Amino acid sequence: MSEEMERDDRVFVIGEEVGYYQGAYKVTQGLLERFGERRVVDAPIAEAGFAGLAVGAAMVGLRPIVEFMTWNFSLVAFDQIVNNAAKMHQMSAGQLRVPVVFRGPNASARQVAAQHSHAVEPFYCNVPGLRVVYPSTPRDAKGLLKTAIRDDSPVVFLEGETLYGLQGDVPEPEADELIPFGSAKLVREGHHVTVVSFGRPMPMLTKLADELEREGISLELIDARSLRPLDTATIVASVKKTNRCVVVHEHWPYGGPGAEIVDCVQREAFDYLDAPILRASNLDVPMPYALELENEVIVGPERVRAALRQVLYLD
Amino acid sequence: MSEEMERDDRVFVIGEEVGYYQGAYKVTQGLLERFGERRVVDAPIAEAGFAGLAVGAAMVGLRPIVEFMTWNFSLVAFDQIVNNAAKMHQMSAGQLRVPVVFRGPNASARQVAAQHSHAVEPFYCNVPGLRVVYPSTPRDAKGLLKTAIRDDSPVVFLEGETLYGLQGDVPEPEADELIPFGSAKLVREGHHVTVVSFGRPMPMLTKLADELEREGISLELIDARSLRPLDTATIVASVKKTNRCVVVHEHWPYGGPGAEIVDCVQREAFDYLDAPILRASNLDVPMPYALELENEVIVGPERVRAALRQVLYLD
Amino acid sequence: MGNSQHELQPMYRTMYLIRRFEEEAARAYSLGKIGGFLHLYIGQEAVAVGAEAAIEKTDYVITSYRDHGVALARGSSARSVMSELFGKDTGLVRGLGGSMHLFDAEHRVLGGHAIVGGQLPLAAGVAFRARYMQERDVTLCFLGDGATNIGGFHEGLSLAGLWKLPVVFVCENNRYSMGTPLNRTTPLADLTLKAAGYGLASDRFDGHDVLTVRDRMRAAVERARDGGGPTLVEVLTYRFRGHSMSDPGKYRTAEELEDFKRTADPCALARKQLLTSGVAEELLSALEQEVETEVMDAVRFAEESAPASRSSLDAFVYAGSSGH
Amino acid sequence: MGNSQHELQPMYRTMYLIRRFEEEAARAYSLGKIGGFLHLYIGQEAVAVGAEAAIEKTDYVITSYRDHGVALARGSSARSVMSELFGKDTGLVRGLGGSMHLFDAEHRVLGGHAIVGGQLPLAAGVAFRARYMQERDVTLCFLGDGATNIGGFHEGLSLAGLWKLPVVFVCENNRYSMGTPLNRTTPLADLTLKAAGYGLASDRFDGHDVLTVRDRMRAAVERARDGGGPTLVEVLTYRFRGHSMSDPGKYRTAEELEDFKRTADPCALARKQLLTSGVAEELLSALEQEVETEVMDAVRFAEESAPASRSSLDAFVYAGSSGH
Ligand SMILES: Cc1ncc(C[n+]2csc(CCOP(=O)(O)OP(=O)(O)O)c2C)c(N)n1
Ligand SMILES: Cc1ncc(C[n+]2csc(CCOP(=O)(O)OP(=O)(O)O)c2C)c(N)n1
Ligand SMILES: [Mg+2]
Ligand SMILES: [Mg+2]
Repeated sequence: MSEEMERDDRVFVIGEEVGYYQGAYKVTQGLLERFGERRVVDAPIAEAGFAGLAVGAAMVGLRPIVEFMTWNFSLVAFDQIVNNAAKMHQMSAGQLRVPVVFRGPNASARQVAAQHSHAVEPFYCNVPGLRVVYPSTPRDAKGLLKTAIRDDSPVVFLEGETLYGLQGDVPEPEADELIPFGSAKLVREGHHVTVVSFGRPMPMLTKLADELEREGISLELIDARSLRPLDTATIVASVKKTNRCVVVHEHWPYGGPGAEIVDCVQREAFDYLDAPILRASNLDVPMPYALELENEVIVGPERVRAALRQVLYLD
Repeated sequence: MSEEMERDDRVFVIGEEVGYYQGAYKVTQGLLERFGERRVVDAPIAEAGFAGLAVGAAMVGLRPIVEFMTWNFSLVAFDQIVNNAAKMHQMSAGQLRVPVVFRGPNASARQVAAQHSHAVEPFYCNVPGLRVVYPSTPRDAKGLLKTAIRDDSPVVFLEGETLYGLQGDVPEPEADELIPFGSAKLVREGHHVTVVSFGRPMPMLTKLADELEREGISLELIDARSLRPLDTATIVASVKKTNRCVVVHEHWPYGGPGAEIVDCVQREAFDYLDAPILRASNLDVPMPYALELENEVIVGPERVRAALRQVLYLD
Repeated sequence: MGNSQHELQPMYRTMYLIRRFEEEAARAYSLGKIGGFLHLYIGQEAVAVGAEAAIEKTDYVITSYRDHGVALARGSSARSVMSELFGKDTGLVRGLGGSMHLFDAEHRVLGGHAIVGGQLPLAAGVAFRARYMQERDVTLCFLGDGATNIGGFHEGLSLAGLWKLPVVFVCENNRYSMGTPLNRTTPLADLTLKAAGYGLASDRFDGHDVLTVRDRMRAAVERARDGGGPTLVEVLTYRFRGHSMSDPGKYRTAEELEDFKRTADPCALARKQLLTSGVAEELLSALEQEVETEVMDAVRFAEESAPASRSSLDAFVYAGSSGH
Repeated sequence: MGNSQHELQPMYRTMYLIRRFEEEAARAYSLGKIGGFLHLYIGQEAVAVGAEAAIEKTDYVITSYRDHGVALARGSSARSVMSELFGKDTGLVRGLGGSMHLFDAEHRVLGGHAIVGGQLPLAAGVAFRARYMQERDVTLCFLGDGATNIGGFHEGLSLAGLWKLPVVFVCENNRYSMGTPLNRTTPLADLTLKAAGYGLASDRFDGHDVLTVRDRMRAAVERARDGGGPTLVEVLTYRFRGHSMSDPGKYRTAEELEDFKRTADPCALARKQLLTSGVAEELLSALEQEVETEVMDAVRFAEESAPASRSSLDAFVYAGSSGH
């Protein structure tokens, strides 16, 4: 973020506790000292207000980054995102642009219960006019964030709260590495089955792939990372090779990118499929508080294993 | 509605212009005279406020019917529906119930442009705790509405604005006909291909089926009508018979019940499918105002025909 | 002829243009040439026109779906607005938006918004930009009386008040939100009682006389421009037509309507003032004839224009990348 | 011993119970026995307890995530609340809700809500029911100072004011919303300036003395009960701990905190009053010992209780049908 703020004076950050508090999850740490109150704006608790304010500012040339303390709180700003951010360019027949990045942590932060554990990608992926990305590594996060900030359309940028801790290789500022929207990442080659996922489950899946390797099962692992647009070519090519596919996601099972990926694979790789495409996802219930129950709800390696065994006809 | 209000004093209607104005689309015509201001409540423009008020009233025993003048305006009340209505029963571990029916016209009302033409089912179907129904005939509307009003969970009741004009057979009050959630309707038997749809496209599909019949193509037509829960058994049984499936819907293509139905069919009828499942839907753009463009965007018989020809390998 | 009469004449012309433009739009609507919703501004012309006279061309204006008057007052051409209503490619937004979504970047008309209250946070954002860039542009944000109960109103005013943004919120109190009279949507008789809750200045006045509107608006606009913060202005007005074309208007009496038409028609009032101040009847007739020609030309232009283009469907969904 | 002292003693007991309960909860949190967010009420005890003394058992209370104090004041058992924090099956909501979602229908505690401002429209609805049924129950709705900028606040107050619903909105102004002091979230020094914008009565007072809270709250509650409409009450208070357990609290000075602790600790104040009025030190110690036992019993009970049950996962997603 700070590289982009350095580069372009029109870029500013607005959200709750992004300034003096240094960010509820410390993502904006140090920004206030560096860029001052003009460009690092602590907002009152009024998500619809400051999301709409950002859209308005973008309509006349600024490039706001809106931090939702978590994506849960975007639901009170839903109309501003869906009706104003996503549609202003179309409604004005291209006269106005809305280069806003909405970002913040998505999905359960562990034990914060029903109202604080939403995976919001099914809501926003449905809406034309929005881009939706959900990186799973620091490098991808940086490259996609740069692309998002420079894009002239509104971007929904989902961050995995439990991924903040991840250390990882990040390109130097000079590298100015941009990752384009609509490009999935082949994380690991394999030949028995394709696993497609995005965001938080990725580290778990990498580990699982290692384990399964030792058990003689070879996973091809794809990180979709850009959900709208979706890189269907990379996914379909892989399934054409492995002939089997499991989609893993943390959002609720009904619809969303999970179902969209299935739809696209069965359509474009129909003749190559040796088994139905299965999904391993969170359970279809509001998130409970108790740790054991939450662990039960969030998709974990056991549920993925079960799906894999089924598509490999090992049961 | 009036039958249920007669039956149960706890049932009341709240929304904009539902009383003195007799409803923006006249759905609540005559209710005010019959039940008075106590039970037919004109609300100011504050959807989050009156949706939340209804949830609160339901928590302590009333049974509100909330009319959104159109479902577009539910987006400003999104948090109240998703976080409060849907989750209160779970968060209170069953101590509280939220028997609220949220109802109103859904999808384009013709030429009302981008902010007034949402098909909202992808948003609400994703959320456990909600039921979502979308009837396409007056009889279904009545039977499902009665079920919805008597159900102790919140129900999202979608009405096709352009279907209000439909005349149709409706059971007499004495019949007290209830249609259970989770039951799809086999509208028409056929053997070449199964077409699954819901809500507004249904009359168009019935007409199309007639035409295709004459051309020698036999459609099996299913009205899903209850989207959450979805009657997968009826759909899958049909596809097992016809071996082909096209899903038709007016919501945007990404995700939603359209993709969910595809996911479920490919999973449960995999070995029976002779072609990939295709979808015919609205285009993936915000709704334009101009009539010709709107007609282009909304799914019509041509797009369905094209999908059918493809799954029947007629091209 | 006094100075203010000199200024009144073009204002009268614009009000009369709005009036005649909308009468023709209403006619086209009943002929099926315009679809969807059509919310007329007839009766409220003095508000948009008076407000326009109080700001600079470089200031910004944003409003609700009841936006024809505002766009015409700002300077959008009758042709481009009428074509938009007809859903033509020559329309302000190429037939994509229709009546409710007029945008004209050149004239700094930022919509045309159809979700009640949705434009208020946007307006705060437009004003935020002026502060950010240390420019002196003011933003005018129009809203209806019915919009004062919704969250967008509250959050827009809260942020504007907190950061003293250069914006004026103009609440056009036409006494009804759709079919509901004000006394059934709020317990307040005076909507500016809300201003103190946001630390905003306020003003409240009758909006049938365009010069009054201009003068009172000027105070609020200059306060905003000089860093004095936002103002909530309540303008008392009345719409002579239904909420939209599909509204039979049964919720108000014929007497009430006739009363307002007789005593508070902003066009008639301005015309009378001009005559009283010595402007010749012939001059006004000539001006009205000019407007007549302009409006009929707009209708013809709209009718003859090419329909909205298929290519507009996808062209404006995403804006691409120009941020570097 | 005066009458009010007679009443003060049980109130002191409850405040002290909340205090000790939360100190133990904080300890358990640092030991990893409680997860998620834990927002402590320490420093604000007089508000919930004074308010409780002003209402009937049959009245309703609804609040935000900072809800332990309210639940305990209402009469929820320390055991069931502590078990909930521990995520146990014996918890108030069977381990499904945790700290932020305490519900106790028996004691008419209607949550425990984690979306800022979300509970205000709910509260209007609970009050709406009383009016609908012509019953005399009053609803108390607690909210933070930071919640006054969000749409839910506005819409909740608008509806309550319009329909004169029997609800009292109690804004606990603890001077911070998370890390942001009040003067950076609103230009107002006095939040009750907002009341007039909704046609609401208002009151504003210091909330460290539990008897003051009770007496001032009584006026608002009786007004609501007697059909006089809702009140916006601003209670000035202070939280002695961070926003939640994960908040280091760097945004305020040690002096400020110490000052409040020294001069405005509601437990210490009430204790002093009791002593001054002649209650024996031994009596207070005995009472405190009783509380100690109750809290430690609650911790033990929570520790020993069975974990949340797998069957609770699906059991409460849908309620089934009983509407006939
Ligand atoms: C959030 C939302 N709810 C409902 C509507 C439907 N609606 C359109 S205009 C209107 C009345 C608005 O009244 P007011 O604000 O007084 O403006 P006026 O039409 O009188 O100019 C309503 C209810 C809407 N567009 N948006
Ligand atoms: C809509 C929404 N936005 C943001 C948050 C995150 N959040 C939780 S508490 C809080 C501060 C609330 O402050 P205040 O209302 O003063 O209550 P207090 O915590 O001081 O009791 C914030 C920003 C939230 N829960 N909901
Ligand atoms: Mg109005
Ligand atoms: Mg606070």
